[in-house]
Amino acid sequence: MSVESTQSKLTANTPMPPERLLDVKQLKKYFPIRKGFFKSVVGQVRSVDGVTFHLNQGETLGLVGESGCGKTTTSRCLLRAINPTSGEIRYRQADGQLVDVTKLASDELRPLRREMQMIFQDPFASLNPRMNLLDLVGEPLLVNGVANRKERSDRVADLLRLVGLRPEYMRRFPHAFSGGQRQRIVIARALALNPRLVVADEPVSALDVSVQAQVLNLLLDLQEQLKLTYLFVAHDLSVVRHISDRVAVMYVGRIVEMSPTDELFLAPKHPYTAALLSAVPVADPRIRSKMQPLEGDVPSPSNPPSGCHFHPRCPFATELCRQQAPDLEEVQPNHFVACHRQAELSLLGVSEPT
Amino acid sequence: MTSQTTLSSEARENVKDEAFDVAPNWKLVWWRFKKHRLALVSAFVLFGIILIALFPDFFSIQDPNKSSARESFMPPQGISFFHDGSFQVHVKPLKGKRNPTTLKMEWGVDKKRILPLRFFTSGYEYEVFGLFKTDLHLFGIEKPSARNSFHLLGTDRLGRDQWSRLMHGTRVSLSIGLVAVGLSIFLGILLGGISGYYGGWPDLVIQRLIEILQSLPPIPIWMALTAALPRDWTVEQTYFAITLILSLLGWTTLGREVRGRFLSLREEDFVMAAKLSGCSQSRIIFRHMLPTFTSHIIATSTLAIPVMIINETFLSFLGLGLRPPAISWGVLLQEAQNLQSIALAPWLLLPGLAVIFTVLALNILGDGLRDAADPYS
Amino acid sequence: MLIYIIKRLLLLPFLLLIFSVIAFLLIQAPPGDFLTSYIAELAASGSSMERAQIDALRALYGLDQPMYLQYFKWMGRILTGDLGVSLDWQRPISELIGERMGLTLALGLGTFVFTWLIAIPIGIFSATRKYSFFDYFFTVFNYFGVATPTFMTALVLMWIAFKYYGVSVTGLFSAEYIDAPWSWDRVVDLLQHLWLPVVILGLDGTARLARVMRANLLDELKKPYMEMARAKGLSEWRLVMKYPVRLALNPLVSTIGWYLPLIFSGSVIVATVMNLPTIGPMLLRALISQDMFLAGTIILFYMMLAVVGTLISDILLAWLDPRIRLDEE
Amino acid sequence: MTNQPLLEVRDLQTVFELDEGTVKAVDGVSFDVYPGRVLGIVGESGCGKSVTIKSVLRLIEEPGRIANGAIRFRSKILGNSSAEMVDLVQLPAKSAQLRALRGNEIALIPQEPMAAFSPVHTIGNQLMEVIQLHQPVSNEEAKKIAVNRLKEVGVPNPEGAMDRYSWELSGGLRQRAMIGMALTCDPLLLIADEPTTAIDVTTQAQVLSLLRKLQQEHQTSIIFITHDLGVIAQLADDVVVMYLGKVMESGPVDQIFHNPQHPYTRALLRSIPTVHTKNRSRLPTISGSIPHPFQKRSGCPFVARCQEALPQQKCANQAPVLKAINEHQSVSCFLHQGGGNVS
Repeated sequence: MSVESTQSKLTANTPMPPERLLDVKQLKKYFPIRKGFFKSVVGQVRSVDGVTFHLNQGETLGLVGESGCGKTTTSRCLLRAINPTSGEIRYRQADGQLVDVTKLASDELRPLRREMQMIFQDPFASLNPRMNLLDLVGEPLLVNGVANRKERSDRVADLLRLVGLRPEYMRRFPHAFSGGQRQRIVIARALALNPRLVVADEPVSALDVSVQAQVLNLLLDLQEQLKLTYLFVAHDLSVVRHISDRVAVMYVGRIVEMSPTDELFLAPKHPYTAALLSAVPVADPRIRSKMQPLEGDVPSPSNPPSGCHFHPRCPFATELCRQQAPDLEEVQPNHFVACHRQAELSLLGVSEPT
Repeated sequence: MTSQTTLSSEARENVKDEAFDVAPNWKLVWWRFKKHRLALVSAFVLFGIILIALFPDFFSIQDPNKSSARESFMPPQGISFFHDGSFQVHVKPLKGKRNPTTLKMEWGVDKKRILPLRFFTSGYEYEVFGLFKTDLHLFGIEKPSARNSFHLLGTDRLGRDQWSRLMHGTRVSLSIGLVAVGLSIFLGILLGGISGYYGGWPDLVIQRLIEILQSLPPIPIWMALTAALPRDWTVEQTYFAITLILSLLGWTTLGREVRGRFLSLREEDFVMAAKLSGCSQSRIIFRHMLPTFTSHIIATSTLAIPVMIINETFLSFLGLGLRPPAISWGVLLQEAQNLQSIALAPWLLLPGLAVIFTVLALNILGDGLRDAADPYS
Repeated sequence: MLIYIIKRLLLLPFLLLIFSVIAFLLIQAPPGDFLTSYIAELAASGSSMERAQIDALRALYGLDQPMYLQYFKWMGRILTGDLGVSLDWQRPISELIGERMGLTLALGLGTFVFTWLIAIPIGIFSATRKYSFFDYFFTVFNYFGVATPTFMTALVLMWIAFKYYGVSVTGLFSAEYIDAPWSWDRVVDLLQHLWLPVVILGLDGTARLARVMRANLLDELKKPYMEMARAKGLSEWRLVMKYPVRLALNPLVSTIGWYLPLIFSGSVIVATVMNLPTIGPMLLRALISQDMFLAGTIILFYMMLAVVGTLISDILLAWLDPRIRLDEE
Repeated sequence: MTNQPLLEVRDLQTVFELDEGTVKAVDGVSFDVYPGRVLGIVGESGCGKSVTIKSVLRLIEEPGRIANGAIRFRSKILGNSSAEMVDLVQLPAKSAQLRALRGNEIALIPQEPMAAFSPVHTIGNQLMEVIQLHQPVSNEEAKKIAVNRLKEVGVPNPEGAMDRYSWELSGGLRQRAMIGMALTCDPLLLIADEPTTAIDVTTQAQVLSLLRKLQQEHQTSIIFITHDLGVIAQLADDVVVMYLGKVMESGPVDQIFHNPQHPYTRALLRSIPTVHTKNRSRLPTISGSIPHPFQKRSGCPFVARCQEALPQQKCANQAPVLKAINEHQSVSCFLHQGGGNVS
């Protein structure tokens, strides 16, 4: 490996605040649209279109947005489950060294895989049905060098206990478990290698409501116990409010607002955030919202509107919004908004917690 | 019912919960397959056919190539079980008389005598896989001769024993099916796998290749290719050339299927999870991806074997495939190619029944396997 | 729709190019050049050819030139409509094929229509009355249909006809009409002969098609739009015919592409057994006598049928299924 | 409510005869739907809410069947007088009477409009089909009605939309078109089967406000099925809470949310996160998971997870029945059946 390339991967020379674990800058992921006999590229789906955010050590960042906004693609780019088109993902390794995840070759990713793990949305699809719990939870151990079978099964037993499952279940196959239990298995597998960062992609949205709370509590407990950092991807604002320290809101491939959770829910500064909040049906018949929903639909990322992507649905849009995309700016400490008119608007959030 | 309960509903019936909970995939498949009675019967029948294919000489009555002009076109002899009111398995000998006007042999039953049928009797000597020699046969009569002859399915033009030829044809026809499908599987998994797993330009090339091969009319191409085989090739050479030719067009279906599976599996969460756990590419392919569709490949292959068998039969029947002295079902049926031969000796069509029943059994088995193949669907 | 058809048509020359190369390679496949083997064959049978005639043929096919030049020569002649002369028959190939083309098409199309007319209703009936007696009956019938090689059916039927009715059901014409000019009586005679091969070939296809139709329809019957249609108050029969049958037909239509050419090429064997004056037996004879240019031309003809069949099914499918039509545009 | 109910479901039992035995998907469910009111049925997966409404529509297919109970509907076309109710269970499943009812007096809004529209027929074709099935109108008139309905449900360019296919429309528009189709014949009862589960939250808000608007304009009765308590709170007048095939509690929406009586309702309300939840707090949970529907059980279906189960295994051995505890509210729990009210 040449000296230059090493330097470009180790971006230690540019400063990153010490509390930061991850710094994402201008992340882009375009998917080509192919058509015809020779599968020529006829367009691009701009699934993630210049996303910038950061994660502090030990916190939970909630990433919310509606389907197709690019939140899942973003989360998969972080782990290099898919390769981003461009951008920078700087990560502080356990040894303190900074690496740019986007520039690592696939064999250089392996040590990083131990530090970053993922929890998937559908616990039925993310467990190989042909492997029992020992093999499933033990696989990360096996492929990362824990060859001793006894050692492995001890560790798997510990992990199962940690997520609230009985170690005796080790020989069972996933089909013996309910959705909630399966999600616990997925969590146990993600924790097998003592990761520092866990990306959770809608981990409770496939679960029954009476089971959701169990898994959310488990995630909170584990974070405290193991000092984990979470990127929590979700479409359900209630869940995000419950679990996140900070929240980033995405719309058509871009982050429109990012701030500490309570600030975002109580005093949103982007019209889309406000609209999203007002659209959530409140579980109280005495607070029947007037429900003046947004007009229109979420635009397609293959053909997004000009300027601010939200302008066709925004009640406050001006000519400027139509022509120029606003930058994500820090308007208050830790509160980032991408809106030309954020200073003049005063938007309604949700009421105080009861 | 929801998706997680369908599996249970299939498998929970006979099994205690605990056994079900720890049941690996093949057990779930077996539990499901077991319920398909007809497929079970087919598997049993096929087992018998495979035994014949493995030891054709053991099941034969006489040397399949032994011809005798005096025994030409003898009709099948049935097996009787009672003689003079007592149980004795025997056959009735035939007596030939030449018709003075047509000069054809006419065969009638010689009512005076019986020929007792012996089991595990000794007959002509043969070699088993080149390992040892024996003369043991499943059944036969003692001291066969022109006067005392036994032909269960009659004889052909050259007076060769149809039954023994059928037994030997089974070996060739079945193995052609198996080898050709084996080659197809190899090509299909290799090319389909490359195409589906790696994508990009290899995928593009392979896909176009599959499309072009699939739009070729198979029978004329096979005919042209087999007709191009040199006449002086040995039986073995022709045999392998034909399996190669059959699988050349046959792998595309499987290739497509494998490609589709890889494509969809690539997007599966559990494959991504394996990748993120740090699994190597080969581990992902062989531990996670291939096992999820091996049962499908087995089912599809089982359904592909009969197609190959029928195609070989077609080609040999037309005189383009295997040629005598090779014996296959198609070669046997070639004797019955025109109306004159059938009118004279309708029993020459009997090898066709072997084709039908084998294909039938393979199809039913394949369907049963396919239905049972995916307990997680 | 028009754009879609034009797009498909633009692919045609490309496919034909590939197929002509394949056909040419098949012509070249037998060891030695065909002329040499032909001369050897003639010599073996005692006759011989004039030196000048041999040289003329050599020059015509460019046999002493490199392979690609031979191909261009062949293609050049085909594109100008000159298909060459069959060595075996000593007649122009275009004449030979032309004579048999009509009957080949009649047999193929007849079989196709017969298959669809029988198979689709059986498929619908079996699927809507799943596990009924008829369903089982047709399932068994279909299994046997698939398992029985067509020539077996043909041979057995011929034998039965001969043994019990004393008739020989071969050929497409009675003796007195074989060389007669076309007349009404000749057509009637043709139809009297044609139905049996159509039924034999059709039964094979029917078994396959009915199975596919049944499976497709069963899939469609489970779809949520069925429940919606019932919730609208549609009667069962009407809704089955309007929605699932319509959708189950789509995948079948896409099979026309390979089924149509399969009928033509698949009829080779039955036509040989039944001694029908179609192109199939001519191909067999050409292949056996190594009359390779005739064989190559026939194979090219079959490939053209495949291309046309695919084109027809693509267009039909686009017409039937708006998803395909609109996606491609 | 002095009004007479439009629909009375009494002791409905729908069972599925499977290889391993009979599954009681709906096990003795009773509720009423009143004219002009919205009844919300809420429950988690496997609670039998979908099977309940399929039973009402008589769309249960083999191996399922309605084993017991009555579904009495005050039909205008089938009943002889306004006081008479027709028991739908008594009508043959494929009868013309039922067909005349479906799509006409009782209409369905399905969960996934994408799957419920045929992909090869235009929206217009499918809309006009319902109209002409139930009304003797010409093609032009049917088309006019259909266009008007599409306009009413807020489909932009309704004439153009008639010639489009369902997959050409966005999720929100598809569901609007579905609602338009359900309303074409001015049904007395609209059955909505989780109509917003498959769509995004801003679109869900559009659909919900549309439904609310239409419901008020037409005074249609609605049965609304969902697992989302928020949606129920926003839309329903009355609520039925189901768990494993049984009704746990039913009553006016305000009572259910602010004075829940059944331990399951109470636990459920406590355990769901809302946008008002305190940030990063532990939620009270319901322990365990929903039992497998094949599991044989006696007693209250919730007993294994219930924190308030009575001592001496009473709840485990005996099944409580749904009983009215006041004028509107009914509960199926022994806590309320000794007369002693625990709160």
